[in-house]
Order: sequence, then structure tokens, then C-alpha cells
Amino acid sequence: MADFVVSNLLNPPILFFLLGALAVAVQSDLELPPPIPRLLSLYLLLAIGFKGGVALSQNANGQAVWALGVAMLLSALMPVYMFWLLRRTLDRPNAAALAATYASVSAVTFITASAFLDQIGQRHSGFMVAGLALMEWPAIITGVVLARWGRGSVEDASVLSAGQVLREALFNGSVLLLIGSLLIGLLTGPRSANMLKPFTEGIFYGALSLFLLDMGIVAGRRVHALKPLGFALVGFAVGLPVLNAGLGLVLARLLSLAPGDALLFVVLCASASYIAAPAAMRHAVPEANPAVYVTLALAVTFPLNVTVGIPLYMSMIQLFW
Amino acid sequence: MADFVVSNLLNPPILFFLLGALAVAVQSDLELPPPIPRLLSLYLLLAIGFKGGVALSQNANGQAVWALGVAMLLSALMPVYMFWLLRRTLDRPNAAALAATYASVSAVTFITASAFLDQIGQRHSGFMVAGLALMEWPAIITGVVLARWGRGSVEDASVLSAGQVLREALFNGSVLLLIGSLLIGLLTGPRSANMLKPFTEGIFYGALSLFLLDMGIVAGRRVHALKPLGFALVGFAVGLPVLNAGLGLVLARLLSLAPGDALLFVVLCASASYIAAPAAMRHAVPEANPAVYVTLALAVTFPLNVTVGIPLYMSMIQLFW
Amino acid sequence: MADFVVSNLLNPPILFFLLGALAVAVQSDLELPPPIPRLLSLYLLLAIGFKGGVALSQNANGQAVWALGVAMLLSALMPVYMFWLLRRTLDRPNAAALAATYASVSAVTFITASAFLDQIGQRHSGFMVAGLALMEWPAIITGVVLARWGRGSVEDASVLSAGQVLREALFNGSVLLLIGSLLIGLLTGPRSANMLKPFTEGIFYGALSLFLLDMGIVAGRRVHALKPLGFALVGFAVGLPVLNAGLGLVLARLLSLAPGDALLFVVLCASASYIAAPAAMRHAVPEANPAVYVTLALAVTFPLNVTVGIPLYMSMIQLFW
Amino acid sequence: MRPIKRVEIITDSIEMTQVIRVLEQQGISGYTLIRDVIGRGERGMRLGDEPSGVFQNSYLLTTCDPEQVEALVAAVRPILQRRGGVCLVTDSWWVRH
Amino acid sequence: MRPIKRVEIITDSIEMTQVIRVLEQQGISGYTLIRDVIGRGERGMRLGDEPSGVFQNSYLLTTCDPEQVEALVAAVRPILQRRGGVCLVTDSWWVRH
Amino acid sequence: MRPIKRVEIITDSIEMTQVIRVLEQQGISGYTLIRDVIGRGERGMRLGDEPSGVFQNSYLLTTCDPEQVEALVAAVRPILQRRGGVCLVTDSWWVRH
Ligand SMILES: Nc1ncnc2c1ncn2[C@@H]1O[C@H](COP(=O)(O)O)[C@@H](O)[C@H]1O
Ligand SMILES: Nc1ncnc2c1ncn2[C@@H]1O[C@H](COP(=O)(O)O)[C@@H](O)[C@H]1O
Ligand SMILES: Nc1ncnc2c1ncn2[C@@H]1O[C@H](COP(=O)(O)O)[C@@H](O)[C@H]1O
Ligand code: NA
Ligand code: NA
Ligand code: NA
Repeated sequence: MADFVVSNLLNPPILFFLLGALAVAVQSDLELPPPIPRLLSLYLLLAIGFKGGVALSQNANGQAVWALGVAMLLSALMPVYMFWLLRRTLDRPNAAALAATYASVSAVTFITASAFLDQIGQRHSGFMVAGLALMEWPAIITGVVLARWGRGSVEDASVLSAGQVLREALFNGSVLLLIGSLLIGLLTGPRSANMLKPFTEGIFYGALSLFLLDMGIVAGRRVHALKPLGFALVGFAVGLPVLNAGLGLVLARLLSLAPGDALLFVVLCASASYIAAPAAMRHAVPEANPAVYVTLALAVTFPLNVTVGIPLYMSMIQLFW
Repeated sequence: MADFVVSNLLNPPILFFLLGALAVAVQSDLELPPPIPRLLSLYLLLAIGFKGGVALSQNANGQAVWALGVAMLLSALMPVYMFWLLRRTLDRPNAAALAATYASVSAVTFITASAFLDQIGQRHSGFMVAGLALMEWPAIITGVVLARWGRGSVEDASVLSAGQVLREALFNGSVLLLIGSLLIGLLTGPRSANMLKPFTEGIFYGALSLFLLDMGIVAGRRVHALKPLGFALVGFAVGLPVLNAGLGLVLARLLSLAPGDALLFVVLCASASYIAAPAAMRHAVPEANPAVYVTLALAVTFPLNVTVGIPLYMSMIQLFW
Repeated sequence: MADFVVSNLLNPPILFFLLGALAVAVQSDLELPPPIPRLLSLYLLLAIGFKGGVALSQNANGQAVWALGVAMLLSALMPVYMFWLLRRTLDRPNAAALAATYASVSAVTFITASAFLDQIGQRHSGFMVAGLALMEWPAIITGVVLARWGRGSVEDASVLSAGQVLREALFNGSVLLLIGSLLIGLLTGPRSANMLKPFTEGIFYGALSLFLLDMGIVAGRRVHALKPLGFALVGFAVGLPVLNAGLGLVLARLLSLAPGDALLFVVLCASASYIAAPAAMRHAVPEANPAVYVTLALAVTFPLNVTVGIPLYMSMIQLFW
Repeated sequence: MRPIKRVEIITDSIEMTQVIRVLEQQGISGYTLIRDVIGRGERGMRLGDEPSGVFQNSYLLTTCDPEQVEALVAAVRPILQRRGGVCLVTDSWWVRH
Repeated sequence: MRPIKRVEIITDSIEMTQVIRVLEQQGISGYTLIRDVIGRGERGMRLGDEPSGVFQNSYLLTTCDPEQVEALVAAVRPILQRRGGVCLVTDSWWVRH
Repeated sequence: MRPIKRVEIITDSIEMTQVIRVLEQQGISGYTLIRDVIGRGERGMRLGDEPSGVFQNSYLLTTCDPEQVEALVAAVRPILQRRGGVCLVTDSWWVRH
């Protein structure tokens, strides 16, 4: 475990994340001005999606299909038990939005985990990227259903219809780019992959480092916003990922995933969405307070997962596999 | 032909173009925020110019000089017959601006055609990039002359003088960057090319994919603006490129260009400018309506050329060469 | 010497700098819209810092430590004699700010000098990047001390305290990113360097070319602002770098630095800061006029150093080594 | 010059589509939008620095005839009540052209 | 505080050089410019999303003395008539400093 | 709608932290900030195109009650005197929500 923590922390992307957080702590003016972070985030989604699609075009198998089916189902069901837990502290819309955020997935946590696997020389297959694409949006739909459950029909023009919610979940810019790139990689296969390799693989770690530098800054800036949220909520932001990771571990074992793929699966379960789900919740559950679901996902769960979560989950896998 | 269409459509850059158009169709919020597209466009011009210059420094020959001379002349003359045709439907300034736009060239269509040639393994030489640089601006000057022909001297301070028009045509940011990069490549030669290779070649297809994703979005957003333009104009936007491509084919054959170079030559003739010419027309022929010349070039001619035009022209070349 | 000037001028990055200046001269609208230059500048600092750190992790030696100590001391002391010289023409705050700007260093001049060394095949070691990081900020502190010396305590809430000045100097975004990247490279070593290589080395010259294109535009736009500054000040902007380069030469010889490292050392002495020091002076010495210190550094000293300074210093080194 | 009401609305970027729809229902078809402005209000700092865009504001400037302003404000108010943001109305002159 | 006229002009980005020249001819040398704003008006949507920059707007804010405003507006109007765009004039106070 | 003073301040980007601190001392906690605007004034052109950010302006919009405005202006004026920039005050209405 300690080994893994060290290899993970000696990963340049993670160190740049910490550098970003440090910059906020020392009140430096270091920042990536908009829209640079957006460019990096689009680039990362395109690259990971495309690489995943190419990998999928080479070795799709029955086990993969099973795992992806389970992943999707999981994303749809996870909000339910989190909602039930969160309702002790939060009202309906906030509990639903937070549950959806945590049941959905974080692409950059996933990408960081892949970089960690590369770093420690552990193989992982491309089909888990499809899992990333498939776990992003079912949680959103369940979240909206939970938020609206039992609420009478309202005369409010701004409430999204079911179709609009589905569109919001499926056609959010980042979901669409990820799925689209995956399909493009799948369609065009290894030949094109070579042409795009210096772009999708060569500069990938560098772009990830730059993006995590920004994420460090963004997370650092939100630390002070945790205090008003209270101890219980911060506790949830620590506990839920661990709980979900445990569930993911059990399922990955039952599915007999290889260790590398198991880590990615667990990370998908443990991570909380910081792009697609919050954006959708803002539209579909406007009564929920984004200061809750965005802040917890960004300033607690994300840093936790990328620094100690990933190595922790990996050492669990080593133990049980 | 069908083969070519398929290889072209299975080119990741083209698929990203279609993904962009799809994003608009499903009302996704996917977009590349400004000034990212501008960065990509500057990068593409720099890279293509530099690579062309380096190639030119290695094998410039008599045939190339001939071809470039013809190209430049063509750009200066093509507006005349298009103007004559367009005057049936449009007033003088609009006909002139549209003729100039279509006689000038689209760098990204050219780049996409080079990517297509790489994809099908067809060689092409660097000097055609000089053609790109040389065909961009003569059309602009002819267009302005056509627009002003016979108009009495006006007391309007905002009308550009001849010198200003020339400057507008030659020193437009994208023309200057293209020509400058070409000259830098020519001056510094293959040794420097190696230093810049990962930048100008490595990430090239990736950046092109990202840029075409944006172009797909931009083109998609303008489709609804076609309706008010009417059937005749949309017909022109389909017909003129085909007509110009035919002219280009004949000339390429007469000049005995090799198949790859012939395709690039034809694509230069067939493509319509969407940066330099519209920008210059806006300044120099303000009476013309940009909704006409920009929309047709972007939302009809560009998609047509990159999706079916390029493979169509290539199969014509295979037939006649 | 002439040879060096030619190899330097045939370096694509330098030619792109000249292209930028030309674009301003011909009133082209060529420009890199904000925040692209900022992205490039952050990238260059990250890449140079990281590469330097990795190099340092491989061969740090006693001579390096000595040289770095001297460099830091130099940065702290150089403002003193420049201040003394400048006081003949300028008031206290302006003289102090200008002295600090010229005693601090320009990362891009340093990077251009490394590119020149690569071009002529002259080795240079990574520890000089640490020199870049260490010479950036002591000059700032000395500059502020000089500006405030003898000024009675003021009741002005906007005057920075000593701690704030130190923070300004050390935690300026670009200083922090450079030092942070250096430490990350040092910590993670050659293994990670390989993962980041296509990013930190592959696209490096291309990004430098694009950034210098912008610097050419920015410098070109400021040329007209030199006239009101007068002959004496422009003379300083030419003379001070040469003087400082001379001092650097002597010290580099005494330290027995290898020729490549000697050039980098001299360039650090000769260059004037155009990011960290001006930003800090604006905060800490608001009475000084930025039109003086920014314009001279950007529009005179920077172009001079990158075009003829670097080859000149190198030929001096060849003469005396 | 013709007297006119200058109306500016600052609210969540993702809410602007809705705001514009409401404006169009009021017969207003001219406006200017500045995307991605930073702000602070009752809902705290909104830096727009976070990838989901949830904390991003936009600024919208439009105009209407003095007699239209009541209806416009009434139409916009519910959005601001629900989502936050501000709306300022200023007397101004439109340069006829 | 001194009464002043606050003048804002929104028009094509490529037209702004011309607008600024006209302002300078009127003796106005202070202004603030926001490039790349999105807009809609009589000439339709202008998203500024297209590479030639032909559909890009800029926003300019300037001030003038009340007695200057007539001349200023008269000078700017022809540009707006030719190219489109809007000009709003608002009574305001300048904080003397 | 409630009468209010609309206050806009344009000055050096690096000075804005100080301006906002002063606003907060005056009890004002709502504002909108547009970073990186281009400007020209007594201190010449400020294009914001140069890497140190020393020539970069920002635009700040805030509001205050009519009785607050004197104090606010008095607090902001010294900054503008020291560093340059402008402050405009305009009568406006706040849409109550
Ligand atoms: N007094 C004000 N003046 C200018 N802008 C304001 C003001 N109050 C709020 N805003 C803007 O409106 C946004 C939303 O306000 P709120 O809903 O109060 O948080 C803020 O983020 C600011 O951009
Ligand atoms: N009523 C309005 N309020 C604010 N901005 C406007 C208004 N009408 C037009 N504009 C702006 O002026 C630009 C040009 O207007 P137009 O020439 O009418 O198309 C538009 O793209 C908008 O940015
Ligand atoms: N009359 C004005 N109207 C609008 N903005 C102005 C005006 N005067 C100055 N500014 C802005 O304030 C900044 C600083 O002004 P100054 O200190 O006069 O150079 C300028 O760069 C402009 O952005
Ligand atoms: Na999850
Ligand atoms: Na053409
Ligand atoms: Na120096």
C-alpha cells in the first residue's frame, strides 16, 4: 500500500495537482485562465474516448459486455441507496442531486487511475472507457426521478420534461464528446490510431498534468466553502466513495475482472462526477444547492481519490485477487 | 469512388466534423469556446505553411513554378465568370463578394485533402502549399474590382483605397501567417523541420480533428440560415465548386500534375474561402451581405467538399490519369 | 560571430519573432488572442522547469551549487549598480523598478538561448534552469528596498509590507510554476520524464515558435512607445544588457563553466524580466511608471538579446574559453 | 435620440437561454451577451472556474420601450427569484439610425 | 461628481477601428472595449463563432461632456446606419479624481 | 423596482482586489467583474497583451443605495487617483426579487 501511495504521489500529474493546491494556499496568482481548462478537459475526453474505442475495436469480449452491463445498472441504482442515506441530513432535492453526482463518474479520476496503472506497469483494457461513458448518465436520470418523486405536477414552465432530462443526461457536451470519440475510435480502428497517436497518447500526460494543476487550484479555492457545509456532509464526501469502492470491489471480483480493469471499475464507482452530473442537476433539479454537490465532489472526493484512493483500492485488489 | 468515400468518411477528422454537426442537431451544449478555434486555425496554418516550405526547399522544379503561376492566375480570373453567373440572382456587391469567396481557397479543405491522401497512401508534393498561399488573395482583389466597377467616385470615408484593399488581401492575419511560415520553412529547411516535427506533424491530425469538430458545430448552427437564402443560391453553393473542380481537373491534366498534386489543385479550385476572403469582403465591400457569402461557404460548400467532394475528385483523377 | 548570427536567425523561433514584428509593421490583424499567449507561457515554464529538474536529478555537482549561489547573489546585487547608474536620468521609484527588471531574468530569452545551443550542437546542463528560478526573485526584493530606502513610514494602506513583497516575489504565478515544475522533475526523475517527453520536449520548439510570434507582435506594438522615453533610456536598454553580459562572462570564466552553461549564465545576466519583475513592481512600487520598465524590456532588450545578443555572447565565449 | 429603457440582467449562464426565451416572448429581439463574467452576490462567489459551468455567470444587455418595461420585468422576475441574479433598469437614449 | 454622458456602442468588431477614429476626431481619448461579445439585432444572431470574425461584435464604453454628445452621436450614426449596431446614451456622473 | 445607484469602476486588473476590499468595507457584497477589457485613458493604451499583465484592465459593476454613494465614492477615489481608472455613477432601478 505504502509503495502504491508513493508511486502515485511521484506521478507528475498528481504532483501538479498538489502544486495547484499549494498555489492557492500561498495566495499565488497562478491560474489557467478560461477557457484553457475547458480546452484541456475536451482534449482529455477526446483522447481517452478515442483510445478506448480503438482498444475496443481490437478486443471486445463477452466478459466486457457483462461488465459494462453491470456498470450501467450500477450507475442507475447507486443513487437509490445514497439518497436513502443522505436523506437523514439533507432535503429531497439536495439528497437526490448529491446521490446522482456520486453515482455518476469522474473522467479525470479515471484517467489518473489509468496513468497510475501505466506507471506501475499494470495492464488494463480499453473497454473500461466504455464503462466511463455508460456510467456517466444513468445516475443523472435516477437522480432526477428521486428528486421529483411524489411531487405533484407543477405549473412551473422551467421544470424540464422527461425528454429534456434524458437529453440533458445523454447530450451534455462532455458525455457526447466521450461517446462520439469512442465510436470514432471503434469505427476507424488501429490504422487511424497511429495517425493520432502523438496527439492522443504523446502529449496526454502533459495535458493531464496541466489540467490537474488547474484542478488543484479549483479544489483549493473551494476548501473554505466546506466549513459552512458541516461535518456530516464532509463525512459523506469521504465515506460514500469508500462505500462505493467496496461495492465495486465485490462486483469486480464476481465479474473476475483482471486487476487493472478491476481498479478502473472500482474508481468509476468511487469517483463523483464534477462535469456532467452537476451541470444536469443544475438544470433539472434547480432547488438543489450546487454549493453542496459541486463543492463536496471537487474539494473532498476528487483530491481524496486521486491522492490516496487509487493506491488504496489497488492494494485491496492485490490482497483479494 | 465508393471506396474513396468510405476511406474518407473513416478518417477521424471527418468523423469529428460529423460529430460536431450531430451535436448541433441534438441540441447538445458541446462547443469549443473562443478563442480555441482561433488557436487551432493559427496552428494549422503555421504547420501546413512550414511543412510546405520545407518540402519546397527540397524539390522545387519547373513544373511547380508553372502550376503555381496558373493557380494564381486562376484565382484572379475565376471571380469573373462566377460574377457573371451570379449576377442573374444577386446584385453587384453580393455577386462580387460571393465570386471572390469561391475563387479564393479554404485552407482546411486543403488540409483535409492532404490527410485523405496520406490515408490512401497517395504521394503529394509540398509545393501545392504555395498554391494555397498564392490562390488566397488574387481573388479578393478581383472581387473588389468587380464590386466597384462603374461605380462613380464616392465621398464615403469608409470606402477602402486600392492600397488598403491590397493590404487587406495580402496582410490578413491568416494569409500572412501562411506565407510567413512557408518562407520560414523554405529558409530553414529540413534540419529545423526535424526540431519542429512533433509539433507540425505529430499532433497535426489531432488538432485537425479538434478543429473540424468545431467546424461541424459552426456549420451545423448555420444550416437554418440557408432557408432564407433560397433554392437558387444553395444551388450555386453546390454547383460552383463542382464547376470549378472540373476546370481544375482539366488544367491539372494539361499541367501533367501527379495524381496527389492534381487532387490538391482541384480542391483549391473547388473550395471556398471561409477566413481571408469573407474578412476582406466585409471591409472592402460592406454593401454585400455576409449572411450570403459566409453561410454558403461554411454550411454548404465546406461540408460538401470534405465529405463527398474530395473522394469524388479523386475518383475522377483516377479515371482520367 | 557572423556564423552564429546566421544560425540564430535561421532558427524558426527567431524567424517567427520577426514575422510577428513584421505583422505589426504592415498593420496586419495577425494576433494570438488572449489567453493563448498565457497558455504558451505557462507551458514553456512548466516544460523548462520540469526538464531542468530531471537533469538536475541526474547530475548535480559542486560546481553547479557554486554557480547557482553566485547567480542568486548576483540577482540580489545587480540592481544596486544599475540603480546608481539610472538615478542620473530617473527618479527613485523608476530607477529602482528598472534596475530590478534588468537584474531579474527573462525565461523566454533563456529558452531561446537553449534552443540556439541545441541548434549549434553545443551541450548545456540542466542545472542552469535552477539558475533561472533562483535569479528571478532576489532582484525584485532589492528593487523594492531601493525604492523605499529613506522614505519615511507612510500611512498609505496600499503599500505592501515586507512579507507581502516577499510573497509577491516568490509566489508570483510564473515563479511558482517554474520552481514547482523544477521540484517535480527533480522528485520524479528520468522515468516520468519519458512519459512527459512528447509534451515537454516534442512540441517544445513549436510552442516556442508560436509564443515568439506573439512576442514579436507585442514588442512591435510597443516600438512607438519608445519615442517619448527619450534617447538616454533607450541607450540604457541597449547598454545595460551588454554591461551585465560582460559581468556574467567574467564570472562564468572564473567559475569555469562549460561553454554552453556559460552562455546560459551570461544570457540570464543580460536579459530583463518581462513577467515576474514588472508584475511585482506594479504592486510594490506603484509610483514607478510601467511604460518605462515594461516597454524597455519588451521592445528593446528582449529583441536585441534574442536576435544578436545570444550569438554575440556565444562568440565572446568562444574567444575566451 | 429616443428615450428608452436600458435593461441589464446578470445571472447563471445556463439560465440565459430561458431569459432570452422570455425576452422574445415580450417581443424583444435585440440584445448583447457577455459570457463568462465573474460575480458575487447572495449566493456567494461565482468564479466560473469549475469545469461543469455551474458557477458561471453571464451578462445580458437589452433595451425596451418605456411602456414595455413593466411587462418585461414581471416576466424576468420569476427566473431571478428561482435562480438568483440581478436585473437593473436605467433610463437611456437610443441613437436613432 | 460631475454630470457626464455615458455612451455605449455595440457593433461589428472590424468596424471598431473606424468608430474609435471617429471618437478621436471628436476629441475623445478615453474608452473601454470588450471584444468578442455575442449579440442579436436586426441583422440576426452574431455568435462570433466563425473563423473569419465577420459575425463578431465588440462593445465600447466611453463618456463625453453633455454639450459634446450631439456632435458625437452625429459622427457615429453614419457608421451604425451603414453597418448596423446600436448606440445608447445615458446620463451619468463622473467621479472626479 | 427600487431606485439604486449603479456604479462602474474600470481600472488595472491587479488593483481590483484592493477595490473589492474597499467595497466590502462599505458593506457592499454584490458585484460583477469582467476581466481583461481593453482600454485607453490618460495613461495611454492598455491592450492587456503583454505577459506580465501590467497593462490589463478589468471592469467592475456594482450597486448601492443612493445614500451610500457618497461614502463609496470617497473610498474608491484614492485608488483611482493613485493608479488611474474611472468610476461612473448612474441612477438606476433595481428589480426587486
Ligand atoms: N449588486 C450587484 N451588482 C452587480 N452585480 C451583482 C450584484 N449582486 C449580484 N450580482 C451578480 O449577480 C450574480 C448572482 O447574484 P446572486 O443571485 O445574488 O448570487 C452574482 O454572481 C453577480 O455576478
Ligand atoms: N436592443 C439592443 N440591446 C442591446 N444590444 C443590441 C440591441 N440591438 C442590437 N444590439 C447589438 O448590436 C448588434 C448589431 O445589431 P444589428 O445591427 O441590429 O444587428 C447585435 O448583434 C447586438 O449585439
Ligand atoms: N472616458 C472613459 N470612458 C470609458 N473608459 C475609460 C475612460 N477613460 C478611461 N477609461 C478606462 O480606464 C482605464 C484607465 O484610465 P486612465 O487611468 O485614464 O488611463 C482606461 O484604460 C480605460 O479602460
Ligand atoms: Na461514482
Ligand atoms: Na476556390
Ligand atoms: Na538580468
